[in-house]
Amino acid sequence: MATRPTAAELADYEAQADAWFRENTPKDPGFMLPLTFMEVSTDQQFEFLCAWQRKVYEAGYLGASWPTEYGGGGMHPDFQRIATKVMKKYDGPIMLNAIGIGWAGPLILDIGSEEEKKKYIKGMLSAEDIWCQGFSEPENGSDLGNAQLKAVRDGDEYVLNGSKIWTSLGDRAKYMILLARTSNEGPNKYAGLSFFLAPMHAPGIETRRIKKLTGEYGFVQCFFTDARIPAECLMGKEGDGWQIAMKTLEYERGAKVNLAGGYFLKELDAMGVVELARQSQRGGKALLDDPVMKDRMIDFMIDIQALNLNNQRRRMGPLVQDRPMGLALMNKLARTEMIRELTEFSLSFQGTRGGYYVDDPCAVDNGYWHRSYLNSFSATIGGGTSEIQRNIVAEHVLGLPKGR
Amino acid sequence: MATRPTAAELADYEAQADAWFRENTPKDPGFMLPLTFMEVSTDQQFEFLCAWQRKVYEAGYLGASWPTEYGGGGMHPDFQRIATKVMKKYDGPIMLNAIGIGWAGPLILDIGSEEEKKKYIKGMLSAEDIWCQGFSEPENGSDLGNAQLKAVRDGDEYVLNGSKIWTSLGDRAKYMILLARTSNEGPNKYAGLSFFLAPMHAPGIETRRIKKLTGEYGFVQCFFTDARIPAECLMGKEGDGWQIAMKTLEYERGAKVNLAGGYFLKELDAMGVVELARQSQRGGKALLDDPVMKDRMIDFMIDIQALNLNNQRRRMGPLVQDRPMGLALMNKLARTEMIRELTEFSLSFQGTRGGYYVDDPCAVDNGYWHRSYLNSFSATIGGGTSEIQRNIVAEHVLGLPKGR
Amino acid sequence: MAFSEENLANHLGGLGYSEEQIELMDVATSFCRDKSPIDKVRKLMADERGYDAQVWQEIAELGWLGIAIPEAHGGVGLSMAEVAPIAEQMGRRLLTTPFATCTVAAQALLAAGDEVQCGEWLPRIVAGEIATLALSEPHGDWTLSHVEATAKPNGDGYALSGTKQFVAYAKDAALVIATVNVDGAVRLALIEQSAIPDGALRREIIVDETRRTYELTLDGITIPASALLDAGRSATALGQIELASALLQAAEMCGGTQSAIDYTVEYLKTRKQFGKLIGEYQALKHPITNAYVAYEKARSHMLSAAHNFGQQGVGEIAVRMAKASADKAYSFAADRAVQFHGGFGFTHDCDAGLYRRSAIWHASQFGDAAWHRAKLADLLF
Amino acid sequence: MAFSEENLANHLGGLGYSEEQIELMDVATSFCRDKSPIDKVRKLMADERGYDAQVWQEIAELGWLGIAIPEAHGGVGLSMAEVAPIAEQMGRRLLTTPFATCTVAAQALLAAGDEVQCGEWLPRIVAGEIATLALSEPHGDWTLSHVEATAKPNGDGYALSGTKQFVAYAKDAALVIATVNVDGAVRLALIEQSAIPDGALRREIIVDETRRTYELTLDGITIPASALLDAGRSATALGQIELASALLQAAEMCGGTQSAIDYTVEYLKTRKQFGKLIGEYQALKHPITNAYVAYEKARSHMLSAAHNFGQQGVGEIAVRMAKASADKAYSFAADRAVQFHGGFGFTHDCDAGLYRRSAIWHASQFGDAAWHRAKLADLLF
Repeated sequence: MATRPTAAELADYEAQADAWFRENTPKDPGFMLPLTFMEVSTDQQFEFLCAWQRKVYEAGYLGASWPTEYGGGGMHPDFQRIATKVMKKYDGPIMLNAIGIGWAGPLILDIGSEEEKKKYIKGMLSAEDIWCQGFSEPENGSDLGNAQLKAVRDGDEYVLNGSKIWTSLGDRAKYMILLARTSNEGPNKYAGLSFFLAPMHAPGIETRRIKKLTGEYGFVQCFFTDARIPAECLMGKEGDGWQIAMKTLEYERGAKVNLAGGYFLKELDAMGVVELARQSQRGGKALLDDPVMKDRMIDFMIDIQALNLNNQRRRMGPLVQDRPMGLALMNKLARTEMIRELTEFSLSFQGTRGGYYVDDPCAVDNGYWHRSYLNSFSATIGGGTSEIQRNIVAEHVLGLPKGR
Repeated sequence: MATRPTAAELADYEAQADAWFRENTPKDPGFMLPLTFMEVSTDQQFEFLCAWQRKVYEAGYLGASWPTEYGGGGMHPDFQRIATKVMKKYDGPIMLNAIGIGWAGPLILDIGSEEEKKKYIKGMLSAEDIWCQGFSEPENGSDLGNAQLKAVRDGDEYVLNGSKIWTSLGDRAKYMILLARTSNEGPNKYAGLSFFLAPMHAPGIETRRIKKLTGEYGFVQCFFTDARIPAECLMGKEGDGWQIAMKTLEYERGAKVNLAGGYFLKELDAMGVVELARQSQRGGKALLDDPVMKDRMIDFMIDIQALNLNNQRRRMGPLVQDRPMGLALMNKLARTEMIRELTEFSLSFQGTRGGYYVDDPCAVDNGYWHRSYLNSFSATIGGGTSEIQRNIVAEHVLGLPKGR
Repeated sequence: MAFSEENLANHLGGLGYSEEQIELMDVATSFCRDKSPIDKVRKLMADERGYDAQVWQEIAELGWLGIAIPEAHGGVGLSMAEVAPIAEQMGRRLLTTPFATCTVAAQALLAAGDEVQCGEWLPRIVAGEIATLALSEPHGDWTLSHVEATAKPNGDGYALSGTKQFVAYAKDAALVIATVNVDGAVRLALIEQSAIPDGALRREIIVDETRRTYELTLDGITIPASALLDAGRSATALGQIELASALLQAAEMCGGTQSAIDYTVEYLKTRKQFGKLIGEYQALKHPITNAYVAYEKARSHMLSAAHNFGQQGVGEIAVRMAKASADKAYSFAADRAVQFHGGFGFTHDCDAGLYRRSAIWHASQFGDAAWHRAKLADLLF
Repeated sequence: MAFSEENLANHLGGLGYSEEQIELMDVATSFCRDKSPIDKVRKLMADERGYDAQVWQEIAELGWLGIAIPEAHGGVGLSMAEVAPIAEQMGRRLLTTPFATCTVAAQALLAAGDEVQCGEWLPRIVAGEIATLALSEPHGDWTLSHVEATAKPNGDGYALSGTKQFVAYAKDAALVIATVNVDGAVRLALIEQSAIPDGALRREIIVDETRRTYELTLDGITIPASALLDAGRSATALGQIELASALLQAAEMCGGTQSAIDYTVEYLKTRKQFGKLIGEYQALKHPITNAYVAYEKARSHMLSAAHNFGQQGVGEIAVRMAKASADKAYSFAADRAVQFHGGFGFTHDCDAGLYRRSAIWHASQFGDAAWHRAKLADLLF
């Protein structure tokens, strides 16, 4: 690995990145840009974001710390962190190819073969090869280990049958990281799972867009009907699927830091609700003159600040001695539930105008708050529901017994 | 059964009862009277309440509808309902012998033998024979069916070994309704249970007072060590215990109306909190000038009113068509949780004085609210915890599956 | 006011019902179930008009539009108490039509209309012609007397000006009753459809896709002087509009809450994860039970609000309690309905979203729970 | 003030710690665990004095009473940031002594005492002599400047009059610092134990049985003029008293919350009902997890309050947020601790009750969550 840079080197780099992003971060394109990679709805959005990711990559601010032989910049990760920080500072659009550079890339760099690294890494950085993820199935939303999509070896190929769901960019991706069942034998349901880096253009793979609660699009369901993929798409050995999938999920949770950089979602600016409240009226008076609303607002501010402090504290060893993993493991639960409650609360400021929805010209902030509330469920449900998060915290942090 | 009285007869009776209770309801005795039969702590309280129950009985206002041959008044139950209403109107002390006249009495009248009726009914009405209940055990708080206290037949006697807990008046009672295990065989744990009307003065029975969360007394734990009771104390047959116990619990839930009358607990006057708030100050201003407190108070008033309306509605068939048992089965849960939250809230009115506890001369209302909050757990825990109540509503009203 | 727990129930209005109410409840239960299966609801969501004209005709034929209208004006001569159970069943089946707005418009006419105005319009409403209300304005305030739209004398009549929002089913309405400011006083004005210029109505995009509302630009509309309702009874009429609307909303919301719970319970009974029915998990089982408890409380309040409607003092308290508790119950039940359907809950195909959007809609119109609690504080403390 | 989510963290104070703080945290963790096992706590509950003099002496010897006192006055010369982790561990083990009241009394002296007053008393406090505060009055108001007790000129000194409540460990105190009203201005008065007549102290019955407080009747007490602290710095001193008290409370409450959760988790891991460990039931497992989440949030706030203590603006906000969130977390955790212990939870033998009573106590002194939220609203909006 590259040597640790000096403070001066980092400062130089930051100045350079700052100049680049100030110059190159795109202005409002005149259409709505997705706030997360799960919300890409139109071709226009897709092409815009592909071009942006490619530009950032070519400028060296994405994959800066990945090995040069596969298309990375070969620099110390501290440089990438700085580049990402600057990208956020200028509020640039998100990096589209999240499953690629956030999940598949780190995984392939960690445990992939030399061929796999050569074949996949560069294309995902440049957004030439978009990736998607095929873990969840319609009948097994929370229970990944029970995946039933069948992969049967037939000569040099695997034949796939079944369905995957909640696949962001599934209709635009070139590759999918795929969890499939190669066997029903074995001591438990996990033992029969295998992991594939599967091409999405194989015949027999079809996708259907899913309309979300918000009325917008972003996910697809994928149908596999005697779809054939080359046998070398198998990652590791048959039966390794569960371990590899779990490893992949760790990247999502940010446990591993070998990331390409960039960010895949814009977090809701929780303090924006305060601004909304500040501008709202009720009964002819400023809403924030209403002590009841003010009281709830303060309660939220305390909560928001707590989560910010938690994020600082989790990196301070002496302040998390008793349960070192506690803050990390509760973060998703606490944050997503807070956002759900806060965005729900934001609707109550709007008086009759709370009746408007996204795209009505009279909607407050063009319906941003309604969309945010309804979208908040994607986070309290996706990536392990809040109910499952509570089990995780209960079992892994508090040591409570697993339910039977 | 006695014939249904006319409105005029009832009115006459009410006038007569009214005169009697106006005249005879005791004034403040100068010491604290228990609010429930579970809170009898001192001899003074016990003797006072025994005398009061006897007096009410002798005046004919308790057991008025029970058969004359066993000591009752032989009247139509409507008369007793009126007497009880009047008793409440004058806020008379509670009837002490709750387990006797509320549980054991109706049970014995329902399914007891002639001997049992002759032997037990009159004494429980006159408070000469105090009854207690032995269902719960230390290791099986919520799981009555798992009762382990052993009763082994030995000639004309049963030999008892084990322990019962949460026994109100256990140290003062003459009899106990007792659920005990006569067998470990049988298709399930329930089949080995039997039901006894057991004398408490048998050698080998000892009791120990339990200090409550509030710091006061009211329950005992009973220890049975080779205690011998006559075999005729068995009610029904060996193995009938579970059915009889379940029948008994129905009387507690008020499903059967064959009650002796009177009341065993004074319910918290939820609206008293409004009065408390009205008299409280914060920052030099009346508490009810604080919109945040007012908002929460209104929320509670809505809740209190909802439960009052529920109680009216549950008796109106057309208004409970969809789920006829819903209101009845949720009542305990909704009411006890509301009281817990409300009494907890009441502590927040008191400013620094919320630091005082029962019996400090400066405590607000002599600590009534602190005691009420801490006592509220007896209702959210006893008689099936709120968690179990939610299972009951979920399974019996909504038809959700039982957890495994 | 002095309270004890018991006299809360007594003084705040108890519960009761009429035979007619129960009969209507029974008829409405099967009518709404039969006429509004969920696929029909979804079909109508995509329909421009948003409701089925045939069903609307049947509703009129059943006499439901005249329930709370005196017989003298062609109505049934009962009261709002008998309307509530119908609204409840409509809310339960997401059967949205101009029913509520017509009912409330009639109440407004009864409150402030003269014999001529009532005599002309009430029979037409009973027969199924649509009357609607134009109350909300861009300021977003729930206070109905906060009116910036104006009516200014203009020849024999008045020229209107300003913008009204959320005018339900305005496109199909024969009559729009709008609040306008006349020389500083709020008045109710009758606007016939023929007086509304082309382009004055804009269909709004609203959170509840089962409804239709329009923005109405008043500029350019003139009305005759005879189209203003009695100035002296404006305040009474606004009160009546607010409470009748809130009552019908509370009823619809109770019905919606019931469905959100039933729909979720059904899923919990059939969906398996990790080898178990998900309804076995207390993490889902207990919150949905809490939702059910809240629903029953809200329903008791709603029935009490219907029973006590129009009673001096008691009636207003009961209605506000009903709306406040219905908002709480519906929001919670529908929010949990989305969550407990997992990934499916996050799709537009899942009915949980329909209930959630309906709950948001109802909270946004005529005040949410916090608003009504604040009003109750003024009434009770 | 303008916010974004990030500058909330930046402008409202971030997190940090000193080496000394961590060292003290480690030492306090084992000290409090060793010196205050739960049977000892219960023994002391029945003891008249309420704390172990030997342990008190050891606390003094460890230098803990002088942590936030300058070296010039015999202290360690650190800050309140280093005191907080000790209070946290004390709260965790229910080790109640005059530690908090002595610490805050010293802060009051530092804020408004002159060289002579500080020079006399601070070294004595460091050495273990007890100084306490007499602030509360029968009106029950949390506003420290609401003072009805008076000091009236009387010869060379002042004659005091009025009643003070919740004077911690007053019986053993060498010094009582009382707020009194002097000609309409609030002043702090030093009262030596020798000046307190027999019978002026009454032990109070308080909800937290691990503490000792007294009612102090001021009538009949006279003090020399030199016993009044600087009038010009009264307000500053009151502010310092309020915030230092709230910080130490927040710390104690975090410790108590942690214990209430640990104690309950232990029960859930070992108690069986219906053939299962009760910790398998999500009805218990999930709420205790929620309690844990609330605890970690409260702890982050408390550490931030310690870190930012004394910073202009930022410090006060951080402390009030810490107390508000600690109240919420502790109340909830301890309430659930009682409930989840079932029948045993309802007994005095169950430690859950100790935590619950401790939480009630802390909420009652120096403001509860709602009170601090109201103060925050004034600071932030």
